[in-house]
Amino acid sequence: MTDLPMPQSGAAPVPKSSLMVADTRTRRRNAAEKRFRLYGAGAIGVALIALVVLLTSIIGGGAGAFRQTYLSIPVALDAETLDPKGNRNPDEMSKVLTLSYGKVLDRAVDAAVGSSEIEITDLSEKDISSLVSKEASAQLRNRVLADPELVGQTVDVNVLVNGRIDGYFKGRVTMESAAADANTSPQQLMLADALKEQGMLVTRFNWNFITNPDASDQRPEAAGVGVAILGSFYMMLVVLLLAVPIGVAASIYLEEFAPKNRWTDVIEVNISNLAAVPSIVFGILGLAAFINFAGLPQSAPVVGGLVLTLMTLPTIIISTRAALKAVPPSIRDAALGVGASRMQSVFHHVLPLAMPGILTGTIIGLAQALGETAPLLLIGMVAFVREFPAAPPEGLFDPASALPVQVYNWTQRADPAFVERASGAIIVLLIFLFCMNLLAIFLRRRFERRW
Amino acid sequence: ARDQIQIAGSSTVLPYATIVAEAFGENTDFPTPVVESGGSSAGLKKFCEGVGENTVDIANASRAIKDSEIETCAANGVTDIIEVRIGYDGIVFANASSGPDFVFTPADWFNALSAKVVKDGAIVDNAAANWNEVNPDLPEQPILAFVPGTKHGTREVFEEKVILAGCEESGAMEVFAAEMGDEDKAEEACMTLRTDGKSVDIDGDYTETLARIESDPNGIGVFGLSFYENNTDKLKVATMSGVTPSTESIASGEYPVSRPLFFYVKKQHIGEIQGLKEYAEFFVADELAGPDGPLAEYGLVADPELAATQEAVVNETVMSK
Amino acid sequence: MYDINRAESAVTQQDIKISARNVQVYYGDTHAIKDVNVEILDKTVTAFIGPSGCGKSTFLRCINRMNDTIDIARIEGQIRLDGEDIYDRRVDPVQLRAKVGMVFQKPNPFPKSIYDNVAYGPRIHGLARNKTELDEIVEKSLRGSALWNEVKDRLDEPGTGLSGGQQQRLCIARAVATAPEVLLMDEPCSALDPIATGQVEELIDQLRSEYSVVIVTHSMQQAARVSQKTAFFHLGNLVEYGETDDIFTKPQDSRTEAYISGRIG
Amino acid sequence: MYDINRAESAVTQQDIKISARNVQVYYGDTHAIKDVNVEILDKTVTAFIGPSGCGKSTFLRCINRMNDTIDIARIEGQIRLDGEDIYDRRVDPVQLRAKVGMVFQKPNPFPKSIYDNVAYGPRIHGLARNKTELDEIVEKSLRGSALWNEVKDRLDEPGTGLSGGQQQRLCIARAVATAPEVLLMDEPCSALDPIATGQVEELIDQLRSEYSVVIVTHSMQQAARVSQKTAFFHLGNLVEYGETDDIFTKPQDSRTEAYISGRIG
Amino acid sequence: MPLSWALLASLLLAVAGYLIGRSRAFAVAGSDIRSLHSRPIYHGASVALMTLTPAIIVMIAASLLRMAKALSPEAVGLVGLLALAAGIAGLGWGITRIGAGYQARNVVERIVMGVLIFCSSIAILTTAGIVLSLIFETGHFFQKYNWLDFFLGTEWTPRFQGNSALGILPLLWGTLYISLIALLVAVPIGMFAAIYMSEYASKRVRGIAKPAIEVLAGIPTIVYGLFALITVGPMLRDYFAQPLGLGNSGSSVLTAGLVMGIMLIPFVSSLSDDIINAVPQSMRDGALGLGSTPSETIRQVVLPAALPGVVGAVLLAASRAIGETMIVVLGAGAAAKLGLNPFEAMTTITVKIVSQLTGDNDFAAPETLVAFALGLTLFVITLGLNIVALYIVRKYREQYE
Ligand SMILES: Nc1ncnc2c1ncn2[C@@H]1O[C@H](COP(=O)(O)OP(=O)(O)OP(=O)(O)O)[C@@H](O)[C@H]1O
Ligand SMILES: Nc1ncnc2c1ncn2[C@@H]1O[C@H](COP(=O)(O)OP(=O)(O)OP(=O)(O)O)[C@@H](O)[C@H]1O
Ligand SMILES: [Mg+2]
Ligand SMILES: [Mg+2]
Repeated sequence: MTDLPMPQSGAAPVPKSSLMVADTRTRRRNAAEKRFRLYGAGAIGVALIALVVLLTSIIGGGAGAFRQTYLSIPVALDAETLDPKGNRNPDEMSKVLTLSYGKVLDRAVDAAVGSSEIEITDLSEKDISSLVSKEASAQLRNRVLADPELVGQTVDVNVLVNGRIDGYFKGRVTMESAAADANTSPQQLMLADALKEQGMLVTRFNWNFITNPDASDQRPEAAGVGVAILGSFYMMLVVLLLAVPIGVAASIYLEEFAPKNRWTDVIEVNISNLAAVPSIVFGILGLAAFINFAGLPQSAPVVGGLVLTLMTLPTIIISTRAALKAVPPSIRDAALGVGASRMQSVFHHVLPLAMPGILTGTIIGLAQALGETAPLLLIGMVAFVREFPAAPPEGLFDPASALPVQVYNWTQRADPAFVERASGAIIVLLIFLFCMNLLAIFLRRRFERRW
Repeated sequence: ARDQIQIAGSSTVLPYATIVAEAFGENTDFPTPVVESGGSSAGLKKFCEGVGENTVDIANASRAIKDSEIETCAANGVTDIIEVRIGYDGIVFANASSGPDFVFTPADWFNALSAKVVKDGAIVDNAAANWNEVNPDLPEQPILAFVPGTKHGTREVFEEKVILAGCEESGAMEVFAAEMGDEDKAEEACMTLRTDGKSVDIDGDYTETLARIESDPNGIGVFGLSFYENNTDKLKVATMSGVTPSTESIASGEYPVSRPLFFYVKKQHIGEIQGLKEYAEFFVADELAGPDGPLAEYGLVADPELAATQEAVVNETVMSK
Repeated sequence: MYDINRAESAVTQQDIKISARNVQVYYGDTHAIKDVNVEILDKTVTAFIGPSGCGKSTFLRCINRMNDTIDIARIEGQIRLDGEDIYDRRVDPVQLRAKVGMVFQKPNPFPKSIYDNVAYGPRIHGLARNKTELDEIVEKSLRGSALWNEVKDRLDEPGTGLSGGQQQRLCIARAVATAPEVLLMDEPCSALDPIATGQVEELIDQLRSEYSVVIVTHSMQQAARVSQKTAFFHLGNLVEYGETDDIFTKPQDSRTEAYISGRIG
Repeated sequence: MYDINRAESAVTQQDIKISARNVQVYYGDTHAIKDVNVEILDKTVTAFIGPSGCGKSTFLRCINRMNDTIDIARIEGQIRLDGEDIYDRRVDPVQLRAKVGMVFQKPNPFPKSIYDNVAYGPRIHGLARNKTELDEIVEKSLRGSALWNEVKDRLDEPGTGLSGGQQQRLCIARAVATAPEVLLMDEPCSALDPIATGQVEELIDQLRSEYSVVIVTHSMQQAARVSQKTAFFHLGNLVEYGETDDIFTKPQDSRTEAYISGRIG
Repeated sequence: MPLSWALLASLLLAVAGYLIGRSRAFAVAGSDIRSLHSRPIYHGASVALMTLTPAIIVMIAASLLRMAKALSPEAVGLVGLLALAAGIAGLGWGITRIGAGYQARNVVERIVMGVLIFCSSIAILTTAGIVLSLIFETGHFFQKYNWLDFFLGTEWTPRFQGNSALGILPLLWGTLYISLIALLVAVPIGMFAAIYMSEYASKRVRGIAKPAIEVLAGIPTIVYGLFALITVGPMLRDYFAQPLGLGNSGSSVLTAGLVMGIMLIPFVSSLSDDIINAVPQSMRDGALGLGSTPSETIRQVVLPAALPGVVGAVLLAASRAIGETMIVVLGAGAAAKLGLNPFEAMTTITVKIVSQLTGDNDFAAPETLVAFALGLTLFVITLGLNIVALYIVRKYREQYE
């Protein structure tokens, strides 16, 4: 069983085995190969199936958030209620609260139902009046305050309907569930059906979900992710501008320049350890360092961005270092050999070759940063924010929430309509993530090469 | 200076605070306040961090501020605190709407969930598996209770007003006290829940409890009244000592399990932060916090002594040390 | 002794180890091997010579389908090993490569110990029943490639820490250890001093008694010393193929003559 | 004409480009270069010969401090370039390497286009004022290394897609393009055919008129052809150094004699 | 924001400096650029950096002073002017230095190196910051709670009334158990996926599969949590736990581990894929040429060569597993328990840090402060694990070429 040829003159030629038929060992090895390959495909399959399952559940649950039901009715703007002094002075009129506008709307809905030939028995007062969203009164009030002359006239308004009715058209609420539900009734749903038939109720694409700020627990139909998108955008801006350059710079130093000694070992261990620090601890740090010590404002995207930067740094550093490590030393030698400085050899040759890994780190790091809620808890960004932050740079210091925060908040709310909105927000978040990563993915494919 | 009011604290108070904040923003020229959630503890801690623009103005709490916290506050310069009680949060027991009706007494809960119970005068480990073993009037359904985790203020109320009350009601308290010779120890024994999986702590919120009931219809969950009222199609509420929970029965004191909700205003910020006092007044105004206001509609049990609270807010009455 | 045409008829079927018919290789759009026909005999050393970039390595890599690993490479035509088309769909390239071993032009030791480098092939092919046998194979292969004396005390040091020539010999030892039926050697002595070269040539000569060896070399002397057959490539074409002696003494093609006399490159 | 001792005294200070004194190199515990003293002259081609693994590459890498990049390598002794100690703390290795260029034993083109490979050095050193000048440098270097004809139509294809010998010539072109004062070439022709070898040797000869060239080679003939001075290394020792003619015709040391006559390896 | 104006102004100044420096260098060089030590762009860059550095240093110093309340916020305008003045001074000085012998490249590289070092020291600063922000409250905690009970206690039952048992062991066990299961899911799947993508898949498949799998890392963890709670938990309970008689808990260690494992797949797969892809082709050729199958090549040659990076990826995944909350809360429950049964509910340190910090307790009570002690302890434990990991990687590292 030796491997080396022994000169055996005159020995009979060994019968050659055919290439087409595998011997036992080869068969065994090929079977192992096939298994291995199958495991690989299987692993990808598992991952993709999980992805599909999760995405379908998200999209199935959240697609509804992008459609909303509206009611168009004429509203008589009763001067008595809306302008008790009768002088059309906006300052005085602003003393009239939304509650009064709500009553005006209630009457209008009543009238609209009454004037149409809808015959539904057992229709209570409340069934009719709670048809429209509470948001509607605020809208109406703003409209009237902007143009006091409207008072006394009858205007056509297009208002959101209550979340349950909206849910009825999306299949979330059924006649059976409505029967058990204290907040709506089958009669109300029948009324809605009838109104829909008359064309007064329409369900259409809901831009407001993307542009509106959050709304309180009583108005799920009006809640949107506008502020959250801005907040997330500002934070990602900070993270992108800080975490990626700092992370890459730190990795370059540690991998390419730092003398290999105890001290750099300490830094290395330190960084991998930071990756294992629970994100909420970064929130504790952010509160202590940026708000209490540095005096930055609460709930501000800049603080959120800084905290998330610190949190993503280890991810970026670890992946960048791994990528730098994988570049063969001969490339560095080649550059040094023509008189490039180490800095030049790194920036001109090593870094481009390590780019795929760096971009992967960035993609994963940003995904993590974009989806993280816990650290924001302590710096006041897990909050109900309705005012839009200003444009950057000032806006970085204004209060804002963030997309994952919106998801987190909405999943905690009592009204089931928020469940759909939470999924809708997740869809927005994923789209946001995808847009953010698009460039990185594209670049990564360009930089990928073997040598 | 900061434009908007900054509020932090309890997630139980959060829905009410957001309703008020939203209305406040809509009906006044002040910007809508920012309402953080994060728990009473974290809120009060931030509140007591000091005075200044980057500290919060108001802390929401689902319990009264503790003396030790007031001391910390004072040490950090937060000396003048206005306490505002906004109403009560009812705590109800509910199961899946497809399940049977439950008619509980606190003693049933004690006997079902306590780690140790008294059987024939002796203290034994709780072995009850079905509700009808605890009380023959209850349905034959496995015991599975989703109770608030130890982080929640509701847990305290649950332990004291249901379990402990049940312990006393059923007479087990005396046996414990006799056995342990110490009232405190006996109370602790009463309130120690079993750990064999019949009583499941929920560290999340009521939506998690609801989801758990949906995935295991045998479960009975502990909810806030407002949460239940928003989900009457999925949940069936149980009576406690014969009383059905509702804002009325809780306000009248008939339904025993409830707790007060508060917010605390940093008086030193009034005048510094625009709209702070207006917000506090707006919150407790009858239109909002009264029995017919939107908060009550959402499930808050209006405070019978609301007038006194309104007066305290107007006068900026600070807490006495 | 006999020219290429006579060779084809004179050699019995059994003696032909590898036969290539109309082989074309493209790298993307580049046509690197143009219509090559050649028959490589068993128990013979065949030398491939030709100017740098003419396609020697490319053709060599076709013989054990190493070109499969280059995405842009495309091969046409037929190559038969023992009469079987190696590009047949039923052929397992792994088994093929076990029979047709290769020493690459650039030494590429594994980032493993010297011992593991050599033992790698025998291990995967199960050539040794136990450690002792494996040790024997390793020693024998390293001796064969004239590296044993230099590394016998550092077998567990990484193969990548060797000098250029040592790495080259390590790769030869690694290929020899698997006992292939055909050994393709792409400039195996390029980094070796004359003595080491001599030893490797001796090894090749030994191998010839049982196997078929194909060697790419730039040294005409080496080709003359070790090979019985020589193929001359030029710009992707196989210009001439025949007995080594004939090629060097009476080349048929003017290009061959120009090359061996040092006029074209 | 004169032996090593005479050479030291006869050559004027100005003519000595590099002088090494008591150089020791260790790879971890391995003593790879043992107490080497040598003086390399300006405008001269010096050949390093010796069996594989004797330390030629190691010593070469000392001269432009490429050994700095090997963690386990440790260098003792002094190497002076134009009288300045290159291991002095004040010396910037980058500047040193810009002056002392290197062609490595294993061709290591950048995974960039052929053009960029060659243009890299001139770019970082600012040798060209504009694109035209750069194009000129690239063309000239590629012509010098006898690669121009083969690649002139595919300058923007990756350098890693070249054949072994082409890569080697690309690396030569890359090194030449930076116009270093000293050029260290570690077996620059190992993968080249005789014609290409001849062209590279011609290039070396041209370079000699202005620069100092050190070349490692395994081919005694090559050493004899291109070099004026030859150093023979053996097991880490510099055994003999002197005029090339002398070394090959009347070696002083028995080991040298044995090596050039092909007896030790 | 006057500071941002100052910053903008100094940036403009730096750009001007760059242009001036470059053209001056060209002028000095005359016809022969080689007479310059450094290329003109380095001269330009050195001037730019010399302009920017002092300006930024002034601004940072001022900000620090302001944070330390040593500087009133009104002084901002003055600071801006000062910073600008410093920038102009730097600019002037930088320009005067330009000359043939001036080692501009070295200066620039030294400054860049300074920046690189500064960036890597941010990691150290972060660690210091974390330790500092945890240590005081941890101290308060240990004043109120016996440290032996904390470290050796096997019970975790916080109570509002005080007198809680706050033993870390059940939490630590839960953390390790859940992370282990998550890694047992994520590492094989992730590794195989990486191998398949880099070695077997066509470019197209890889181009789609890789970003697709990365989406798994971007899905908010609450989605995973709900998936665990609603789908996986009941499934494991009904099909495994109950038939096997291992309990009937809807949430379990296994549920959380499985779901978390799925979330972690891209951490292992994407990074490993990059690293595996970076192993030179000649390594593969060497092995394939000896007649090894692709899988043997991968297992015996490519993976060992890629090991350091792969270990980094696995460590990253492990770190995420330890730090994850939502999936554990919803998937594994909130019960702190020491047990071996994977179908039982357990919880982790991180979950308890979050819940104790966001609870309704007295903020100065040990029940809240324990969060800080938990954080610090976890920090120390992971530090230990990382040191071990570093040691192992060092031992098995294989360098190619
Ligand atoms: N990186 C390294 N680590 C450890 N030992 C090394 C390393 N590089 C070279 N050596 C050893 O140092 C000695 C000299 O090596 P060197 O590369 O200088 O030889 P060489 O003369 O160039 O040989 P060749 O002609 O084969 O290239 C050899 O024994 C070699 O094994
Ligand atoms: N991977 C590749 N991609 C594109 N072109 C290639 C590739 N490999 C080789 N070539 C081209 O194919 C031709 C033949 O290359 P090959 O490597 O076969 O030459 P060779 O005869 O081995 O030369 P050398 O003696 O220099 O090694 C050359 O022109 C080369 O540039
Ligand atoms: Mg070749
Ligand atoms: Mg060498």
